[in-house]
Amino acid sequence: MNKSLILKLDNIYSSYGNVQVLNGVNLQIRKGEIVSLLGRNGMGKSTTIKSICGILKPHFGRIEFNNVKITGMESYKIARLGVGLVPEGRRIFANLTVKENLIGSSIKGYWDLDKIITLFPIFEERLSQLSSNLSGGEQQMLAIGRALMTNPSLLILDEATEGLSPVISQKIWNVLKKVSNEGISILIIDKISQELKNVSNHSYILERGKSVWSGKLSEISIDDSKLFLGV
Amino acid sequence: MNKILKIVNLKKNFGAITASNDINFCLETGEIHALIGPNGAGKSTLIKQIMGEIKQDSGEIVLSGINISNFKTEDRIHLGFARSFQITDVILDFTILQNVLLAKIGKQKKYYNFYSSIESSEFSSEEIKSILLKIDLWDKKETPASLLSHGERRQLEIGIALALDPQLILLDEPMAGLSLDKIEKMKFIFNQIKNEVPILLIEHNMDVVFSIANRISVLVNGKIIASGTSSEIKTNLDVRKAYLGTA
Amino acid sequence: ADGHKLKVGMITTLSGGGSGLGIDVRDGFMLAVRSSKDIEVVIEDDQRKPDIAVQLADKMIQSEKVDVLTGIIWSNLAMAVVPAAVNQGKFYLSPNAGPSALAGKGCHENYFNVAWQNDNLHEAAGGHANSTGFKNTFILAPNYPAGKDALTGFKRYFKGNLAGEIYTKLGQTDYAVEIAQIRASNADSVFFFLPGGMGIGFMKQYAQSGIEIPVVGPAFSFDQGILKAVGDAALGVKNTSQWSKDLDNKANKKFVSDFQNEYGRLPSLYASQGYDTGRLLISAMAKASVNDMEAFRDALRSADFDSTRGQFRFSSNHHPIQNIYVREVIKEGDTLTNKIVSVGLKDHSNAYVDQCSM
Amino acid sequence: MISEKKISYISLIGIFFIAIFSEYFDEPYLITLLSRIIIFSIAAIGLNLVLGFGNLVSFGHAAFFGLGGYVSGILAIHAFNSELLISWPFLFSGSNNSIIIWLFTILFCSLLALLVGAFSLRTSGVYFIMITLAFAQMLYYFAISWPSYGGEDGFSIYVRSTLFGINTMKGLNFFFICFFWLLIILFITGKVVNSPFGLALRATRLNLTRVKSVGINPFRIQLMAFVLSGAITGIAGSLYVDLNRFVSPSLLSWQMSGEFIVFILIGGLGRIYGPLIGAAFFVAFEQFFGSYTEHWQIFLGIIIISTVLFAKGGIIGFILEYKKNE
Amino acid sequence: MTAELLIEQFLNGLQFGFMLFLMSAGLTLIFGVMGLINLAHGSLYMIGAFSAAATFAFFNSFWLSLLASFSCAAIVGIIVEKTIIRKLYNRDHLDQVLVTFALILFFSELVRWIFGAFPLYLDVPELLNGSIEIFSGIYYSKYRLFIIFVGLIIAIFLFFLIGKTNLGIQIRAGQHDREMISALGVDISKLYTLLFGVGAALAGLAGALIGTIQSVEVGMGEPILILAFVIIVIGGIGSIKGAFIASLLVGVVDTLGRFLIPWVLQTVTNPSDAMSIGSAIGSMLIYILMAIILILKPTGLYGKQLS
Ligand SMILES: Nc1ncnc2c1ncn2[C@@H]1O[C@H](COP(=O)(O)OP(=O)(O)OP(=O)(O)O)[C@@H](O)[C@H]1O
Ligand SMILES: Nc1ncnc2c1ncn2[C@@H]1O[C@H](COP(=O)(O)OP(=O)(O)OP(=O)(O)O)[C@@H](O)[C@H]1O
Ligand SMILES: [Mg+2]
Ligand SMILES: [Mg+2]
Repeated sequence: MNKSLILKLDNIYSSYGNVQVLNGVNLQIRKGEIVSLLGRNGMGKSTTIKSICGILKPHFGRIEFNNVKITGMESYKIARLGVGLVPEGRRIFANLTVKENLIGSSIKGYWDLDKIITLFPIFEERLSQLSSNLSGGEQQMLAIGRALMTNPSLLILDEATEGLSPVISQKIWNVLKKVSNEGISILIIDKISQELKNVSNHSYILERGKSVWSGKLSEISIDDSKLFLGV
Repeated sequence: MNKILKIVNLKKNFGAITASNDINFCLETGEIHALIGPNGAGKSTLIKQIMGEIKQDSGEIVLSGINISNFKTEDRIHLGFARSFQITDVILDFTILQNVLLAKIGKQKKYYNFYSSIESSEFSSEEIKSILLKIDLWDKKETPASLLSHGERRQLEIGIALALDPQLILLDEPMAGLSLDKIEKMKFIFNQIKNEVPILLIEHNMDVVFSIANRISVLVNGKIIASGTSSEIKTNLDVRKAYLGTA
Repeated sequence: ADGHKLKVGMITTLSGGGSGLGIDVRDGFMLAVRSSKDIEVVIEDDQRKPDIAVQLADKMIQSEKVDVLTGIIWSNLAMAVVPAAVNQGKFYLSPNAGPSALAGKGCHENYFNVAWQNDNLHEAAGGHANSTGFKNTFILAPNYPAGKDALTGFKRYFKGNLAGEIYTKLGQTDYAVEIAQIRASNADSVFFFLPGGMGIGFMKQYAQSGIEIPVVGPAFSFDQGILKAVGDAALGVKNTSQWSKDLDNKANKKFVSDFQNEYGRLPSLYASQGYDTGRLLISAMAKASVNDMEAFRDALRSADFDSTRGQFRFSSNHHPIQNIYVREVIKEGDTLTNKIVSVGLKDHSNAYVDQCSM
Repeated sequence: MISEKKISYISLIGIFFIAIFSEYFDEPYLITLLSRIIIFSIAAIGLNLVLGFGNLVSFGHAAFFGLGGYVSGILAIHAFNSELLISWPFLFSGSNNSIIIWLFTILFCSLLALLVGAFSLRTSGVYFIMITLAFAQMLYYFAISWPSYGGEDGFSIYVRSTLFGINTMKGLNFFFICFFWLLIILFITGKVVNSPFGLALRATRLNLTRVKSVGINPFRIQLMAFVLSGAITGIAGSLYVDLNRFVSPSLLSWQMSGEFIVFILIGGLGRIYGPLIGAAFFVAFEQFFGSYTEHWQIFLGIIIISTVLFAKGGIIGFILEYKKNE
Repeated sequence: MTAELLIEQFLNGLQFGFMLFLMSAGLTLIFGVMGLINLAHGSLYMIGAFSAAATFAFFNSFWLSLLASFSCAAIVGIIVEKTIIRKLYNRDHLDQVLVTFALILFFSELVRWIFGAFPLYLDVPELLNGSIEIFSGIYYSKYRLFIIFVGLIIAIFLFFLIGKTNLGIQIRAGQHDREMISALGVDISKLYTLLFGVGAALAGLAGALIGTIQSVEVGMGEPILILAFVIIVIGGIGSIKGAFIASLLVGVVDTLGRFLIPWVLQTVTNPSDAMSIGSAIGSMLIYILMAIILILKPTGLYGKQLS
């Protein structure tokens, strides 16, 4: 594999005030790859994402996006470089309608309102509904749609299929595969599952804020799996 | 078996959206009853109606023979309902202990007590200790909820529900976002609890549902289309089409 | 002066809304006493809050041990301070507020008002309305005690009909409604008492409305400090005052020129009152020591000083007996100012003399 | 290490001894100021109960302060003039007995708080801020334009009310009465805040849905806190009127409500002694800078802004933080 | 009372409503849309009026002073936002109340320091002086018609800005979750600075326009501050339409109330008492109105109830 490097995390340390959470995270994503980030609860996966997106500023280490150093950059600038985020807990804008959520931060490109509606037909009749009234799963779809509408070159999903029914999850996996075939890179956090194993090209495991394992998920040893993932 | 909770002909519309379409359903002692269905089928809405957080358009909710259809949430909780939220909702500025204490205070109607100190022994009783041990958070009892990880907050939600000393528990996707080790732990907790209090479980994680549910009902577009044991549901074609997909 | 020392506590409004009045009273007073080495003045800002004023009075009396208090601008603050102060054996000389309660039943031998009883200027306006021949007048004032006193004062002397009587909201600044009512009322004249910003707004809007009915008011809305802000809308308006810049007497000429030299602006009504208060005090000190309360009181009562208003003496309830003039707003070059056109009420006292048991 | 408790006790004892010394050095005005500080802090402690612990930003607490003042003033002036206050169902011409005055104050302020609270608590957030303001403004305008008790002029009550034959006109004695009230109120709020009720109240501030889902009716909790708060602030109003021997609508003005909030925030939000420290600072600042420049409010503005931006926990928070880093 | 007078008073009410809208327009942006409680709105209003008066004294041109009013207010607004306000977005309402309360103290004293304690002069330009007859017998001041016109323009401008552009969506999103909207590529700080500047400019403009027929003095901003909040809250926070309708409603209710209540009371008591009781009720009227509306609709007329 000689595709160009899109994202590179080099020995990242981050903390919330006095609470040290990341103690050396390393991670790389190439163009068009789907990379998954795994680990038990509280190991620092979401914190890693926040550090990439500039929501949290790492106090040590270096992050490069398309060979540009983005450590310490303001989060909106990072987003404008082409990083799209589906955050943990959805964080939809509850005071806006479904449509406003989708178009508010959109950037012209492949994904537009029509394509999102084709992907999630449920939104068709709810464009003007207040998004806080959506069901849990619908909100997750909205968060995914919102990120896609920014037409990113790197899509990050934190708890990608949380709260989604099996049918919809399958749909999401298919979309992700398609998207990555078009050359968009994906970083995904999700509970370990067969689909995840199938789609991800490469995986990293975090343990207490440190990268402790990386490789192809289907090749993980039973011991490592027990040790790091609890199964 | 004893039918604790009975739902009769429940209906609810949000404008053009039908969230509950003539739902009939019951929860029996000693069981974990799973409620599954596509996103937006009306599962959370059903729980909200059972709790009295939103009012049904028509139909009845009956608890142990008492028609509680028009009761306020508060009264239902005192009758023995407890629930967890689909999106974790603990009090972040409170410690684990305070979160659980609050539930105890609510249940025992101690909230008009102006004079005793919450630190006094009356409130940090053995009972609370046993709950915290059950949910595996006793060691962290003085930790503010804001410093807990996602999984621990979910555990805390269960603890709060238990502190309400409930007759039945309604759990809205308690496993969402939990890692597999935590899921195993939760499954263990649920199996322990169910003998004392039956559980209505909403969950999209089919592995969990099929392994611990005694009965499963499937809700699609506000209507229950099937009800039965794991094996019956797994093989039901309608359910496969509407919900499970090819999995 | 013959060496009688005396300490004055001045409580007045120096910050916040309405501080212009306090500043003028202070400046006028200080101008009068600046040459006297025997007077020590302590000045405090009441922020136009009655509770602060009360506490400052306590401070002046208890800690500063002043002999005489003065300075308060507003009736409600005076009501808060004066009774307590005079009951504790201090003299109070009012340079501005003259609420009826302190002129009638609540009068006190140690309380002297050097400005006017609150009703005076309004009474004169009523008298002026009669002599001009107004028959049907529309009157308005804000809905608070001073506003009611104003309309009562006007009605006491006005003999014609009332085309309408309106109490507006205190602090109101838009008068479209009232102006429409005036227009619809067939009034032949308007009398208003709207102090401060209220009056500025009213006059501008009235001028805008194109109504030609003549307006009369007390001097407060047409005085030096405020005229500039009203602008040409005030030109020609008749207003009543016990003082005017162009009063032709020696004391006044000296006052006007001294004030201009000292502060670089034209003096206002309030400045003249502050100045007269200072002059009264100095005249009394020349006659008696403040430690001899009886003698000092008599000295004050005799009002043996050259007032900027010419004739000045106290009635039995210690309020001025003086001429109230009718002035007209004119332009001197580019500056708006007032000129006396007639005497509204001659040697005017006040309506509460009989109620005072002094 | 200095703890919040220590700061609190030091400030209490400090105030007490300054008062004693002022008497000794014949500085009666200082005693008046101290009484004023205490009264303001009682008012703000009342507000802090709902604002600091229940996150109910009442912008209308001057209503209770003012009502307390008017109730006391009206009782006292009728007693002073021996005029009948009511003639039915029994004859009553006011009273200048402090105990009776306080009882009436508590009664009326609680009732008003019950009324205002019952309506206002239907709303939340900014709407709550505004509706409490609305009620206070109604009272304010009513007081200004209602002629019976002086309208905007207010009225004097000439002498302080009496308590067990103590000479209340003497500054130090009156200070002791205020100080005693402060101790009572501090004790009560300290108890309440740490009680189950207090926990429930704090919870309503943080997460309403959660509170409801454990069977607590937040409305009732908040209403009770609001009534208690109103009564406490009312007592402060009553004492304030006694201090000044004067009642006026300015007690009811929105600036007054604003100042209470300022005391709380300067001292430290949600801390039992916060209002005391805040009020002390405010009054001291006003006296000190006020005697230097008419424009002291500019500096007050700057100080407040800096406190909020850089000392998040108010003065107490700042001291604690500072000591910790030392 | 004649029907004409009643109609005229009703029109006066509407006109007063437009004036109220003008006063509250800036606050609608800053408070309604950005969610920042800005008590210093009145100070910006005052700054606008004083800059206008100062400019007028210098150049004697009304139009130039209007220009000065909103540019000065905008500049002050932007400076204040960049140095102080932006630290408050993540704080709770209380901190915002306190800091902006402090800003009132600061600006009032500062302006008094610079301009002195006496009111300043600002007057209607020749072009808009006097009144015209709009119906037979009903005269209307040209200047007031001008205020209505400006009010309408601003209403339309705000409605489009907030309701119809992505900018509006982004700002409202930022009010809900700043971190998130920023992670989606929106420079929310800059937007907020901009918006605060526009809000300040509108406040300043209103100060000059209304100060022209009222009075330009220190403290002129305080009464309008509360009024503006009342209007936004009645209309429902975040809704431009709500603020607009609430302005007209308050304008009409206040005007007619002040006019009709004493008149009605005259039938039961003597005119003087009727007048004084009536105006007592009249001055409480808008607060009564607000309390009633909030009791019936706890989030105002057009406010959204978030679950
Ligand atoms: N805002 C915060 N302040 C302080 N500590 C935090 C904060 N957010 C997270 N933490 C702590 O940081 C650690 C890592 O949290 P993070 O959210 O990154 O975990 P995670 O791997 O995403 O877990 P999960 O699977 O539960 O989402 C946890 O121990 C958590 O308690
Ligand atoms: N207040 C409301 N107003 C309008 N529509 C609503 C409201 N609440 C819920 N809905 C709609 O009702 C439907 C049922 O919602 P509900 O939350 O019960 O779904 P759910 O079965 O829990 O779905 P999920 O598995 O995604 O959580 C959804 O389509 C939702 O958009
Ligand atoms: Mg996470
Ligand atoms: Mg749901």
